[in-house]
Amino acid sequence: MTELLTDLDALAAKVRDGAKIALPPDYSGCANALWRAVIRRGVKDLHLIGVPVFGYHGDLLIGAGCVAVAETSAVTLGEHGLAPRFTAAVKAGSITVKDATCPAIHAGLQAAERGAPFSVMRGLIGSDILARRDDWKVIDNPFAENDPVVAIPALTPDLAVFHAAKADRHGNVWIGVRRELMVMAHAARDTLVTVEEIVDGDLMADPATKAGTIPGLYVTAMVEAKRGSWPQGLPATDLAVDQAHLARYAEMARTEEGFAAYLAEFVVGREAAE
Amino acid sequence: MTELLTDLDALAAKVRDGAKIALPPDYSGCANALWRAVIRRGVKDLHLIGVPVFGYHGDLLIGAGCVAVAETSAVTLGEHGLAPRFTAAVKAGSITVKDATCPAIHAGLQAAERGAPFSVMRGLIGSDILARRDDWKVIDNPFAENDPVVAIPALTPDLAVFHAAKADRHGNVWIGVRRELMVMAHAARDTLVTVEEIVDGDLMADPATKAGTIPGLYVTAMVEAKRGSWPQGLPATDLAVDQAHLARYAEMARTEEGFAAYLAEFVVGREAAE
Amino acid sequence: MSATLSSQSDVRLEEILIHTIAGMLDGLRHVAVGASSPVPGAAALLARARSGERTRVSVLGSEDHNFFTDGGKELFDCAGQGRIDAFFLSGAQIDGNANINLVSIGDPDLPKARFPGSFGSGYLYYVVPRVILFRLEHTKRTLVEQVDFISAPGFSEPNVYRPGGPFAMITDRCLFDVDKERRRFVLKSVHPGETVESIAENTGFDYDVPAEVPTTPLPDAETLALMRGRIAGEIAEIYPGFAKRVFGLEKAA
Amino acid sequence: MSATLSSQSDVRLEEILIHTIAGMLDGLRHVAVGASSPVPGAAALLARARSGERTRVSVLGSEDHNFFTDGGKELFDCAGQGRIDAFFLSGAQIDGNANINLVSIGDPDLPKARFPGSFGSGYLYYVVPRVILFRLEHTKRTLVEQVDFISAPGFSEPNVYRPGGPFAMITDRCLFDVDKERRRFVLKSVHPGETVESIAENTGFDYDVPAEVPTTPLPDAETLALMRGRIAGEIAEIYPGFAKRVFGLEKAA
Repeated sequence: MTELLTDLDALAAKVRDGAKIALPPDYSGCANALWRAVIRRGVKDLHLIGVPVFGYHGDLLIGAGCVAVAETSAVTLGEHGLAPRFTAAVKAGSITVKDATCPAIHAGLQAAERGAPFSVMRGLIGSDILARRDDWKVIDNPFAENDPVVAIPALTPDLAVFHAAKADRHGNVWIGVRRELMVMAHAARDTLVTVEEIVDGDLMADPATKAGTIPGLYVTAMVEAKRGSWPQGLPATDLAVDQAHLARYAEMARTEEGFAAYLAEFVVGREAAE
Repeated sequence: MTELLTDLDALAAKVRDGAKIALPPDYSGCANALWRAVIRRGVKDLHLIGVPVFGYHGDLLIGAGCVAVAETSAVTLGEHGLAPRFTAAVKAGSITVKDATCPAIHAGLQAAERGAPFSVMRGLIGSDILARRDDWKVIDNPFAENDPVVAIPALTPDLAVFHAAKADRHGNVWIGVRRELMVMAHAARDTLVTVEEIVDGDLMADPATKAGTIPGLYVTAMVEAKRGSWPQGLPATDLAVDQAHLARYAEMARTEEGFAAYLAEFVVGREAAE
Repeated sequence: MSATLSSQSDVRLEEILIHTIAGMLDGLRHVAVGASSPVPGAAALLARARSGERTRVSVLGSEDHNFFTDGGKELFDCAGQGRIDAFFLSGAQIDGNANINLVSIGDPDLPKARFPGSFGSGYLYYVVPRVILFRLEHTKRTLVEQVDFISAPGFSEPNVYRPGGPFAMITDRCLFDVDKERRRFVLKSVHPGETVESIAENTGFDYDVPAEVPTTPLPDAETLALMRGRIAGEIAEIYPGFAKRVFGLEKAA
Repeated sequence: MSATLSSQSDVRLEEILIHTIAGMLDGLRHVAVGASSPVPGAAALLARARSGERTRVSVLGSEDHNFFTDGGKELFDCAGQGRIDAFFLSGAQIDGNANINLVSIGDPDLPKARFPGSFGSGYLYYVVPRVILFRLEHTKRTLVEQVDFISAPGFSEPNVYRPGGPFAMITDRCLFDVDKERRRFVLKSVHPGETVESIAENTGFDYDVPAEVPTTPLPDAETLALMRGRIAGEIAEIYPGFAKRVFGLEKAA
């Protein structure tokens, strides 16, 4: 049974110190209002997993000191350039980066989704990505001679966390084509969702809607959060990316002082509004 | 570019002798009109893959002498009982059965979908399913001590073949929640589709429809075939299973003579209508 | 099996089976039911009703009671994730080691009898914690010393990943517990009309018999009312023939 | 790079690059373009236009030019299936063995510079038949003897599954071919204004130089018209800034 909450902070309270958390990429559904609440709580030592990359939300969490490990194929603000707090943290050695390549993240999540101990994948051999991942192994393809292949262990997040356009009171969440959110929810132990709107009725009743819906079976808890992905947009809605704000973030977050001012204004300062 | 055909026989001509073909289960989208055309062509030596099981359509193909190999987790007519032509062929030794268990078929198709040489899965160890599959291997989980796991090689059909409710002229095919059809299309070299209706416009333009759509990228050729799944139904449409016909099939197909009469009446005899 | 049990009130055998199975499902989060399983399906729906809807029930092949949106693989993925607490398996043959055979009798290459196939048993039997075996024809032909084909073994070597396995076996004659340590069935109760002796006469494998073997309890009046009312209606959506035969005729009588 | 090439008509360097890349894509079934790749994106759209729409183009991160419906994994699955014929990769550093570095300079644990990360390169470089490397800052700082971090190697041992790999490398100064046998870059042509010597002065790795090295051809009038008309419009949907800078200003001039 999905827990329907009425308070963003109650959902944020479910993000515990040290949790391993699957994060969608910027163009999917980022639960930014929730992350602001999490930062206000002062959560520590998160292990972020970019599915397969992350951007603004992860950079914000890193800058706010919430993150111990970033496991991802990339961290970027896209056209706004390098993720400044990630870059600074890596150079300072204050976070551990587990560099990956996109399909390796997907392979690990899919192994968890399938209940398999690992997935194998092509590529990677001879790269420093592989050389630096002692949690990955090269094994022999048993169906061929002298054919090494990389085994990626099941990647089971404690939490999948994202924002979506709509959900119903049964906990069913509509995500459209953003199926990485579904793989995340299947793979994770628990899934926390913020949504633009909790609608009446049953999203599973209409075959068109059902096709893009994560069943409530996988959704632990949920809260309505209007414009919850801001400053990111939300696919299949009219919520566009607030490019001006991201540009401002990229500028302010270049320095620790600027980032502190950003937090004060846009994270701590937004508490009353959220 | 998806080839849009106007003639069922032109699509049937793409089913070559010896092809390895992924078939959906009865409750998904069975391309029965196409299979009737294939039987009329006299195709031989097909290797059927049940995804993960098959029913009426496969039994019909087996009875008509089109099949050399049945690789599947089960063959059944559901509430109409055992599949009579499958049962007879197995007892006569006239087809080879590669028994599987449902998630092993999915695992093999997913490996093909991912371009991975194999998938690993739990279960199976100690079963006669595994004992009789020398194309599967038991390997060691490299992430644990003394932990055997079954490796299922990528299962790459020559063809995925199914019936769907609608498609557009770009070759995009709407399948709703019947995602096994999407995995089949991704995994197969070519995909042949019959549809109730080819609609105007672009199924990818509406986010709700897009979420349940296989992109034309994976669809080799397509033809409109009204009631193309008869006597099976079609999910998310008002086409219901013709239970009376299936009961009649189950009865007639109990004997070779009865099956021959069935073919004459409902396969050869329907040519003009299809 | 469709007649009422002569020596008892008006309770049907199916109702006893449904009640008994439901008792093994109470409190679970998620019960999945395979195709062609009306008795387990009704039991799962009964457990759901009694849970105040906290127990989820997924019925394969049903459009109404199927909450999956990721295609045919999702049931198995879901089980692999540990999100399915109970499932039901049957077998053309079941043996004393809880091995099940859904494939064939005789040489599998040229069998005397061929059944549909193993379906998901070669996986689900390993990963679902409570697999309830059911075989509604309890004879020496079906409950055998050794199955001709192992679709899925009852027990596994210690190094085989096996969080799941047999939890109990219910037949039209009795209920067996499973002693996982000793890898044996244990006679738990006999259905009304059966005796310890009648079970022995009709079972092809060895099993343990405790000193006291009670009769399988009947559902109480409240449970019967729930079963014959709401559950009958729900199961009718999936198995109309079964609902009519077991509940509909009963209600008309 | 935004100025027109002084000694040539009014053709811009970007237009030469787009034309050159498109020439390597003609006739392909499916070209995918990653994020932040306006020049390759325009080249792919040009190849598509010239193919009569037979060449499919998938642009990641674009809602309009993205035909995937299976989430973030589908691009990689599609490539693994052999359905993507060409892709583009860049690198903060690229070396003479065609290794690319998208991660860091110096010790990766305490780097002097850190870049976003390897994205899909650790897979796509192995499986896509025509990977076209592009680096629009051709200096000894970027084209180095040995990269500090191998996001993906240019070449692999014979036992490594590798249907894909580098097909060519284009920079703001020249075009390199790839000699797969000898595992070396070969100077194919120099862009207008560059010479064999200017390339040597600005390249940090060894490569082969044929006796004759032509100048990279300019697009003809028809191609230029197509690029500045239809393609400019299409690319503007994805990269409005780029379209304005390269094509918009040009048209206004």
